[in-house]
Amino acid sequence: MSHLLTLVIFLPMAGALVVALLPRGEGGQHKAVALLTSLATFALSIALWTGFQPSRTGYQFEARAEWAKGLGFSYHVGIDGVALLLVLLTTFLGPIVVLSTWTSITERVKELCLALLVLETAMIGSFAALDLVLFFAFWEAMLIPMALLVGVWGSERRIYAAVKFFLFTFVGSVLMLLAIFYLWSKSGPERTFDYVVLLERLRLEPGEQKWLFLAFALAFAIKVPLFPLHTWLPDAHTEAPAAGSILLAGVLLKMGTFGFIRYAMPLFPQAALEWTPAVAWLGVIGIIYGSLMCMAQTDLKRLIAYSSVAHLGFVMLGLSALTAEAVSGAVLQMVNHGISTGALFLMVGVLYERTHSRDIASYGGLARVTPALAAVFLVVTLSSIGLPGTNGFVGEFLILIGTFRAPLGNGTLLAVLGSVGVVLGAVYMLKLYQSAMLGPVRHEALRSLPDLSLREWAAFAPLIVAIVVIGVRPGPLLAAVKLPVDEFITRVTARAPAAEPPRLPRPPRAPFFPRNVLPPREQR
Amino acid sequence: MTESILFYAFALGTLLAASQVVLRRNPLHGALSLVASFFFLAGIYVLLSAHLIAIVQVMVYAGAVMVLFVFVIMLLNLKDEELGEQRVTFWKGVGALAVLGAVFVATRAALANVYQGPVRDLAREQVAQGFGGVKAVGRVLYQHSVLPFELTSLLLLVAIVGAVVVAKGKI
Amino acid sequence: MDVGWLHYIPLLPLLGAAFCGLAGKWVPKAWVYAAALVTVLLSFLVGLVAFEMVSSSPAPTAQVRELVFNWMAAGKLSVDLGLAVDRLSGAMVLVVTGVGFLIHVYSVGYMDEDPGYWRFFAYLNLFVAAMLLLVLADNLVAMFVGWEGVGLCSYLLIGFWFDDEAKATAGRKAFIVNRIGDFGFLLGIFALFAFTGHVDYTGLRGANLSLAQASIACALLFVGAIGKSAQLPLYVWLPDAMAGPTPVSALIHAATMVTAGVYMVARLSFLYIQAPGVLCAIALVGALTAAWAALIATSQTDIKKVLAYSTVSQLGFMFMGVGVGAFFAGTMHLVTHAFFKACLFLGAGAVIHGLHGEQEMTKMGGLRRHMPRTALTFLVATVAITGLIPLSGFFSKDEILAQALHTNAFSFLRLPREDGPIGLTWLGPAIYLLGTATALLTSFYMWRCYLLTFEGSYRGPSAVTPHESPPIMTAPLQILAALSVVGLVLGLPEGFAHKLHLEGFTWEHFTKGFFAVARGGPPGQGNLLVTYLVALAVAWAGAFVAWRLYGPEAAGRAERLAAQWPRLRAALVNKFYVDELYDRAIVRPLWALARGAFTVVDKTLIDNVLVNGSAQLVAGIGSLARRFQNGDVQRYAALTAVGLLVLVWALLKRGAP
Amino acid sequence: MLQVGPQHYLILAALLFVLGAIGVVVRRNALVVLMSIELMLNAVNLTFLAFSRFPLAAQAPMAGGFLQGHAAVFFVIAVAAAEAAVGLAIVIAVFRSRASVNVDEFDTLKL
Repeated sequence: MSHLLTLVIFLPMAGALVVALLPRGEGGQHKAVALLTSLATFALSIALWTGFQPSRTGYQFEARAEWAKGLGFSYHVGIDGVALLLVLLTTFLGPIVVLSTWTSITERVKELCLALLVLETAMIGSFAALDLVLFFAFWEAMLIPMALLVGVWGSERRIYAAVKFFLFTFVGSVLMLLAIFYLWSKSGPERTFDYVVLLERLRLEPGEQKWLFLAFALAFAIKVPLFPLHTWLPDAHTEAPAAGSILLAGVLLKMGTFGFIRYAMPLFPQAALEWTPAVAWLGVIGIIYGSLMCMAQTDLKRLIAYSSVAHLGFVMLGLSALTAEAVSGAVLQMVNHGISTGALFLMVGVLYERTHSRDIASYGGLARVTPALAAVFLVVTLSSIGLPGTNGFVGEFLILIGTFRAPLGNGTLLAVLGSVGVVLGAVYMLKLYQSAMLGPVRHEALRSLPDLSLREWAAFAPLIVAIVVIGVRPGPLLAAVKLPVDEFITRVTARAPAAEPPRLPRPPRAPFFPRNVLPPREQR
Repeated sequence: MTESILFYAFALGTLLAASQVVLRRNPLHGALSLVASFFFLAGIYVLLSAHLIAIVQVMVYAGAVMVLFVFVIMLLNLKDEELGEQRVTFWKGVGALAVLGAVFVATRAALANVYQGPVRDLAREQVAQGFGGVKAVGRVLYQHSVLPFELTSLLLLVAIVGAVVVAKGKI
Repeated sequence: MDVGWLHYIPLLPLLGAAFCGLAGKWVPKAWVYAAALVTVLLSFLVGLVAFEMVSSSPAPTAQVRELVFNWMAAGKLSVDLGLAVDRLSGAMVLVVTGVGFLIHVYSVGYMDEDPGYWRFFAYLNLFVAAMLLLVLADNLVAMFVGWEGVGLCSYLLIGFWFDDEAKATAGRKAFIVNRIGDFGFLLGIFALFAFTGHVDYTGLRGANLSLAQASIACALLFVGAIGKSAQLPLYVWLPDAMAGPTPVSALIHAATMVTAGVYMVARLSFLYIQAPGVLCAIALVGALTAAWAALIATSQTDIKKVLAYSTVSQLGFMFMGVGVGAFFAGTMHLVTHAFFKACLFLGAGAVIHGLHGEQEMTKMGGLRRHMPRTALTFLVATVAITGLIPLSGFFSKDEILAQALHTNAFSFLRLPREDGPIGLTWLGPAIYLLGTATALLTSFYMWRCYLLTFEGSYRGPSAVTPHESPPIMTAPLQILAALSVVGLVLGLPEGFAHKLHLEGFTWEHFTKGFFAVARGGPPGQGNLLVTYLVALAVAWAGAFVAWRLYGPEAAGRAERLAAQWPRLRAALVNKFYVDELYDRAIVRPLWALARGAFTVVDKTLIDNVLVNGSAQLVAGIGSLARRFQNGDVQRYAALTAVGLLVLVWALLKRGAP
Repeated sequence: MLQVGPQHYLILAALLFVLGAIGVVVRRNALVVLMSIELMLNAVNLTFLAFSRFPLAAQAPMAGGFLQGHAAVFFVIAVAAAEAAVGLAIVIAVFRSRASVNVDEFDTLKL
């Protein structure tokens, strides 16, 4: 029994308490506390990484405390490799998010810091929870600070966006709650919400599985977001302040994909197996459709928001391919997307703070004025389009290569279509980069823009380091997720009929190469 | 026999006075009728051997609360035209009928399934223990309901503060 | 043989790039130059050691290997970052670092006045590093890293002067067209992994592929080569890529990066011979591209555009070579082409430099007198590429053509026909004919280019006085010109080389046993003399026509000729309108589709109808319910009473629960 | 009929309650509404006391016996006093701003 994980979860909450006790007003004390807390949380979470044993199955750093025994739920936390990576991602982004607000937000600073810290606790808690009630509590707890971030510190249409975000997410989670109660009622004589126990005990009919899976999947699919449930995302991102966007894209969207890999699919394997083709197709549609949407945007943040739809489409495709390569790639891609899209939103925040415009046409030629900013933007852009050597490539590559050989019906076709997204990604991101950074300086006002400040460097530097390091040495991350991924696949495909060998497209017109005229293959 | 006569007299008085409360246009008349009604009710309470309650009824209700009402009525000093005419709208009619109906239905059901068993008269049985007297009720209050009793003090405090805050124009 | 120092070959230029890029702005100029040049030179030396080790080994497939680290492992997939030097990659390393070094030296002179020189050298060094990774990789995924890495550098360098919107666009176009090719390459890797479970060359060599599997994988990989090596139909980015500084055009868009496709096919020769149909397609694509680009090159007036189309055309020759199963011929042409095309580009750069940025050949002429050293080297390189007298280009190109004429690679292929299948044995000679015709065109347009630039009288504005470049720029030119001459040794015919005791230096001998042999068997023996004579005749004919039309005594013959076929002329000048076609057929519809889908599907259908529609439905129901919520307390009380009545009645009717 | 039993008291309470409730529903004057509420509360008190004297159950459900009814009445009176105080304060406050005590004119809290 280790308290480390509990400490990591609740340290931000403790910071929030300190912030709450501080007097209101200017002076940076709130942000300083928030920054220090999030830094400390990150430092602690490093201990999670070093203490984690990739070769051990099951959950590590488990902690359990009675909460409501009669009702069957308890405080039960623990992480496997997948959750570990996402917890690290969250704590990693924490200080960066605080830094991003440093000068851009000056109103209601105390409340802002409170919201950020509470949100961090809720996010880490959601990844670490091993009890469905606990998970749901953390899950819902994320909703409020996030909606506040959008609704209070957002731009013009913030209320609409916040309400839309809230309603979308809430509709899904209500269904999930019902499904959780149903699971509880089926959990045997001593009813329990404990995930580990449920996983062992549950014996569900295919019909039940189907509906429960759909209830869970809807909640998570909205969060991912899968096409066509994605329209809250551009609105929320466009209106949210940079900090909100970073967290939203960086961590909250992962909640959806994490939900699939942790809950929706392992709990209801048969239904999952039945529905994965549909999910995979939605993922592919998301990739291509999201890319097309990006091409049509004129608003900087909206474009990046749609690119999230495309990237998360990759993740969903990988998860539903159910091969070790693809699922590992999907998990890695969750982290990657958090880093590169987080960096993109940070970049947009930096630009917005300078010009107060999100219109792409109002930029141009910034590489001449602010070379460092342009260089950083380039690295982030390249990561987003998955250039080899950056983190984006490893994830997308593994997903696609795994999907290509996936046993599910149209794996090859799906991989081909998904690869189209790789091309389209380059199309819209480079177009964006050119419009914003290259060409002549389009407006005189742009000439006086300052380059990156030291604080902004401090926010970008870790992201860039992460982009390159994960791109070059993804090995340790992949090793950490190996066991949970294998377990996930065995569980979901366990009762499946034996996997067919990958189907080949038919050779083009047989008579073209008559076999009998081929000379014997030479020995090499 | 005496009890019956007294009961019917008090009941009649109560109902008459109560109906005046509802029917009288002038709230001051209503308030005074209510005081009368409370006095009659106190009589009924005595018939039920609730001596303490009867006293409290007179002192607190007819005394304190109704004085408050009368004060407010006089404070507002409503003119006749300010009272406005009494309109009986559709919804009011519906509401009144519904109230009547509900109580009628409930009462009829209660009377239809009249309780057949023996009716105990606790006032007779417990005369020795001082049924309804200060001592007996006090014992119940302080021995078995002491927490609600203390909370009542809190409630009253809150009501005082609340009343002051609400009624005072500016704080 | 496993060693621990191979990774220095790509790492050194990478470090140079990091230094130039991160610190270059602040440190003295000389440091930047030193860092950029020394790292490439050191890398060359390390490469030389490795090359010496493999070439001195008697086994043709000997390798020097290093496993740097395991890059990623998941499921069945395990990708190592492994490097291997063998005879092919060793030679490529030397070409890349050697020519790269010369071009670095040249750039010191060329980019000296540009304020972004440090950025330039950072990109250039990064390019060399990526290219070396591409060459050295011992598996497809690592190769893909270099493959896209060079694409990135190409993007950065084409758009080096990014203030110019057109140049930035050209860079983007290059990257995206390359990505389309890479799409095929990626799918090729996926397919090979799905079929064999391997992505490394060793594993693939031992894998057992069916004909269909091999064909699919090879065809997909070749799509990547089409993109990178600018073949039909994806060649359009290369001419635009001339927007970059000229040393870039020389290094990336002539000598090294664009030949990556040829290199890849040659490296995977063991795979490609299993897919004879794909080889056939490669040869055809190569031949058609060669002819197509040569035609366009005849009418361009921008000196760099001429050279760009010439590069496309020469790349076509290389693919022709590997397509007919003569992998050694294709790669040999790759090497010699690197020498003379780099020399040509750098010469063009010197001309442009000397004319203060003028690129139009119509405003040049007579430059031989002003810049004699440049003119001489350009002349040597032109002779080499056209084969007027047997220099390096003559032998390597002619080797390809001879191999095509006698190839057996297609001898067993059949085309289905109603009246029985017909063989494809005529394909080799047909490609030979097409190639020879292209050689004629090559000779014509290159001599036209030379004559317009260096001969005749100066036609530019008098304000500009052409001047010779500094020695730091002419020295690389001279070295490259010398290499173009010496390179002929590589292609000497076997018997002749034997007599001269140069056998050990010929490419054919060097790579004997290295490349896989086409399934139809090695090419038949023909009379070399005939093909040589034909080639010579063709070269002289082209040169003669060019002389007649564009020589000092041409007196406007070219214009008169052009006036006779105005349509053809316009089509050639406008590059057959391919860019316009792509724009109308692909680019604009795609963007229109994006915008249309956004307005119709996303905004209207999903957001307005589904999302806001459901919200409005709820609001509508709410406004109905709101009628009861009019703020009248007494109505609430009345309704409560009604509710009470119903409740009491119902409870009494049914009995209490 | 002449023997007064629990049902007589209950019927009286019911009638009183009806009167009060009708007053609440029908009268516009907020003060009268408040007074009607007092009537209803007293009707309830009456039932408490009636059942306290004539219990139907053999055993009192709560500790303290059937006299708990008296305690309940005591509390009701306390609540009624509090309610009257706050209610009247509200009436005064509203009268200040609206110059009216008619409940049907107070509808700004609607949706």
